[in-house]
Amino acid sequence: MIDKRYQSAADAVADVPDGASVMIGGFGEAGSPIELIHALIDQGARDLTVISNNTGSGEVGLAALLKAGRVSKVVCSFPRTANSTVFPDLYRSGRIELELVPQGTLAERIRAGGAGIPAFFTPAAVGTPLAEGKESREFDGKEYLMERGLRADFALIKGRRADPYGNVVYSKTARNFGPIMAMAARVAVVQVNEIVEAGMLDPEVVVTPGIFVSRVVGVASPMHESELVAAGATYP
Amino acid sequence: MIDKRYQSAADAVADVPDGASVMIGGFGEAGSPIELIHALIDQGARDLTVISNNTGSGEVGLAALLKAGRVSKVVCSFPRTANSTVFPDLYRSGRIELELVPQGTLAERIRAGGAGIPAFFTPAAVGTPLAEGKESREFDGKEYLMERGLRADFALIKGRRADPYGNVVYSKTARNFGPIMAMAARVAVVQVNEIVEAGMLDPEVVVTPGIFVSRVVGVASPMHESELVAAGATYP
Amino acid sequence: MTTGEEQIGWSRDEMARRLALDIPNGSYVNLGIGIPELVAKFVPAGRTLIYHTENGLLGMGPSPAPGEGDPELINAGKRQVTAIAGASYFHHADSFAMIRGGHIDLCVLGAMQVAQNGDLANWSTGEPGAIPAVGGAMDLVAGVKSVYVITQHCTKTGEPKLVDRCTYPLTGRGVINRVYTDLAVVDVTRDGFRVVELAPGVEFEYVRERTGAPLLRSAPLATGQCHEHACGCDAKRRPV
Amino acid sequence: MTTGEEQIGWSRDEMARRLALDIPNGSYVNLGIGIPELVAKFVPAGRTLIYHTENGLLGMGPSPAPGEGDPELINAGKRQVTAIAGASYFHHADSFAMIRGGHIDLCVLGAMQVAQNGDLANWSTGEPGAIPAVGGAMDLVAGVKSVYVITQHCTKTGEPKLVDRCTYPLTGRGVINRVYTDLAVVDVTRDGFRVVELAPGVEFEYVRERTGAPLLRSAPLATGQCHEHACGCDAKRRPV
Repeated sequence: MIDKRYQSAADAVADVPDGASVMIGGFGEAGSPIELIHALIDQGARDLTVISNNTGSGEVGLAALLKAGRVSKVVCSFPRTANSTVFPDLYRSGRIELELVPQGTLAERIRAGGAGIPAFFTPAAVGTPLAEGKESREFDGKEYLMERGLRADFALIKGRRADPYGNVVYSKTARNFGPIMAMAARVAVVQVNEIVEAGMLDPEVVVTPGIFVSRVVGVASPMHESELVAAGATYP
Repeated sequence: MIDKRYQSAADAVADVPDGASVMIGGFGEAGSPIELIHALIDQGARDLTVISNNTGSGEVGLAALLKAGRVSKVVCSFPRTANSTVFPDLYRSGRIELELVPQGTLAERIRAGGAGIPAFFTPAAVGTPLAEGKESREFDGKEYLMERGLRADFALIKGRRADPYGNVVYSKTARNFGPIMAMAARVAVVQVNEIVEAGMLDPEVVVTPGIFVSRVVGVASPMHESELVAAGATYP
Repeated sequence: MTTGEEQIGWSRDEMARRLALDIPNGSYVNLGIGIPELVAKFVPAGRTLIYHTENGLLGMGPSPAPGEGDPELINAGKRQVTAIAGASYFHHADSFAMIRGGHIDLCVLGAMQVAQNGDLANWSTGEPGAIPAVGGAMDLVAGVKSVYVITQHCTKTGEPKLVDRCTYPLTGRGVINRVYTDLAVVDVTRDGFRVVELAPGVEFEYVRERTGAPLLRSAPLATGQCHEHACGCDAKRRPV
Repeated sequence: MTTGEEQIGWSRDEMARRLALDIPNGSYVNLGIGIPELVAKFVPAGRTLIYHTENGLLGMGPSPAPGEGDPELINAGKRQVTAIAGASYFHHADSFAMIRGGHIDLCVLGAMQVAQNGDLANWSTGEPGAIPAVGGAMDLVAGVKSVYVITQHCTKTGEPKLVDRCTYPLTGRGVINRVYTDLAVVDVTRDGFRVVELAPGVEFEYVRERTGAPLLRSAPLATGQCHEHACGCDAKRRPV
């Protein structure tokens, strides 16, 4: 039998060590695995490198992880959001490092990392400040930058449904970075609203095949960041 | 309204010019768009470059296109099959050019072409004869080859169902090269067993979003290569 | 601000309406956050555009009815949206494959500066202490077939946004095809900015004074309301 | 051929059974065409392996019952197969992302030659006039975590397949971890070939004479039937 189910979010992130690199899914609140992030806060790992498209809002979820001082560096395309004060404060006071990456380059670097591609060329950011220090090269008369594949020790991802083999389907635009982060992480942890039996997910519609997933946790009614922020919630 | 439906396979390939590059889906017979290939034979375009994983079997479908003398070059990973004599004969007599590409490199080159990636690095084929003439480079102590993205003028693809927007779902392992060839071709032509109304395909399960598809043709009961070959069929 | 200048030229809605006229039926379009989003409201009857939002949806529909939104169905501006019949969801790498691979026909963006060589600056003032955030703008301008800017012709303090050379950090180099402002429609050509249309009541000289780079005029140079046809059609346009 | 030598050592089924013992529960496995396919028949009870076939299926099941096959559900050898509960289909780029990205635990391949440095030749004799065809072998050996070869120890004409240096065109450089032959299980180590187990009744010298490169012996060197445990377990193995 193959059974990747974990009893709780706490169990599923128990072995994240200090200094780990952690990809965290989500685009804004859609797909943000709040329960896994909160479990990571409880767990206490620090000096983390977080790879995520945003830096969270309010003082819950990803912003709470930052606020708790657990993150030394973020790799990110848009670390500025309405209701976001945690990252700006940390950044301005020099307490966090930022590697700013164009969103499509970030996605492709993650996909490349997961696909065993160590480097690729992209036209994005040519001629901009984000090209500084990067190798550039011409193909067919057009200039491109070389970008490196990106991998991580862990990925925290929110899906909709999974089976014990780790097959995952997502919900609408909450899919975003989940499938590629699952590919690029040594240990991909996925929280889903519902865990179903093997065979209940049509093989034609599985988005993330189980081979990319190490751990599955059921979170029947996940929290939504915007509601928490509107309610003034903080974590812990 | 957006309506990418074409009345017939003949209509859908009517404008393929001599000298065109044509990606043809399929892995063996699974996903081989026989009706579109036969329409292309009828249409008469020659001096084609065909990009396809195999070279067909018997004297139907892809093998028939080769046999008709329409193809000057194939880009291919495995041009040798049981019941395959057409390509071997052409190749041995010097009447067709072969660019042999490892299967995963072929897939990734096509995906890169469709994704606007002009080049990438892969570990496949390092130290082998297929590395000859290719740029190699070390990343993190391991050697890789640089491979170029691959695009084509047309792609002929077999799906299971599509809607007028060009959204496509496939059948089992007939999916294979279809989704990436749709991305990499200027004009992707997809034959499907069934065309359904917009809205009948769940947005969560669409495999090829309509943006990658130019033309959709209904072929309710597509032929299977193995049955044709077993029956000794030839085309035309 | 309620200066006299605001009375002149197109309103934001009119700018969006003017731009919408130029998008052919069946186009795949990515609309940036802000004024660009208005364009969707003004697509002429009989045309269907398919909206792409880079966070993983093709076939984005309008905002949901109150109370019917889903926090997991949002656009790139992180606002709740809907999906049309015929939509599809996909992950971020596939979404930017659409962008980078040249599959999106048109992207409409806001701008801080556009240079006469097509350079765009729209993501950072470069000020120390600012939180740098780029999102998908650099990928969009590098990959989408046509990139239009929609923006006020000048900043709130009256500085030209169409400039000789961008002083802000670039988003992309030579990427802008056309600019729609409150005063004019301006093509970015090999020879620099060329006015292809003036807003009603706006004179060429008026625009030139408010442009930070040489401004060419098109012949025929059109003005006014005559846009029942799609982009490229000169019917009923009067030369200035 | 019915020479005396064929009586010695493991049959093809026994080679496959021996290899199957070494695959841990839960492994993701890609089996090449031919002898490697036999491995699936001999997985010990209580272990579940997930089979990947590079043409786009994870969770490949056994052959279909007669008359129940689907020409669109095939394996990399283009034979009809089935899909288990918990399977998934995907396109070729995703399939080789699994391979190249190091997600597949084990690949089992046939071989024409394996060199003592782990080089593999299994796709071409390099003869003029042969139709070159490589398929996915180069991607598999470059990407999969462990690559095992299963093969007769010698060719039909008695030439060693384990060699000092491959004379046929390479499939990959330094990629093979272990070889299962009819005579022995041989690890490819930094020091070259090392026998870790002999088939019943086969002596080390016998294997050495049929190997085209120096052959080290492991201590403890095991032989025989004692494999109720998984790989790495030395229980009940007797040193030679």
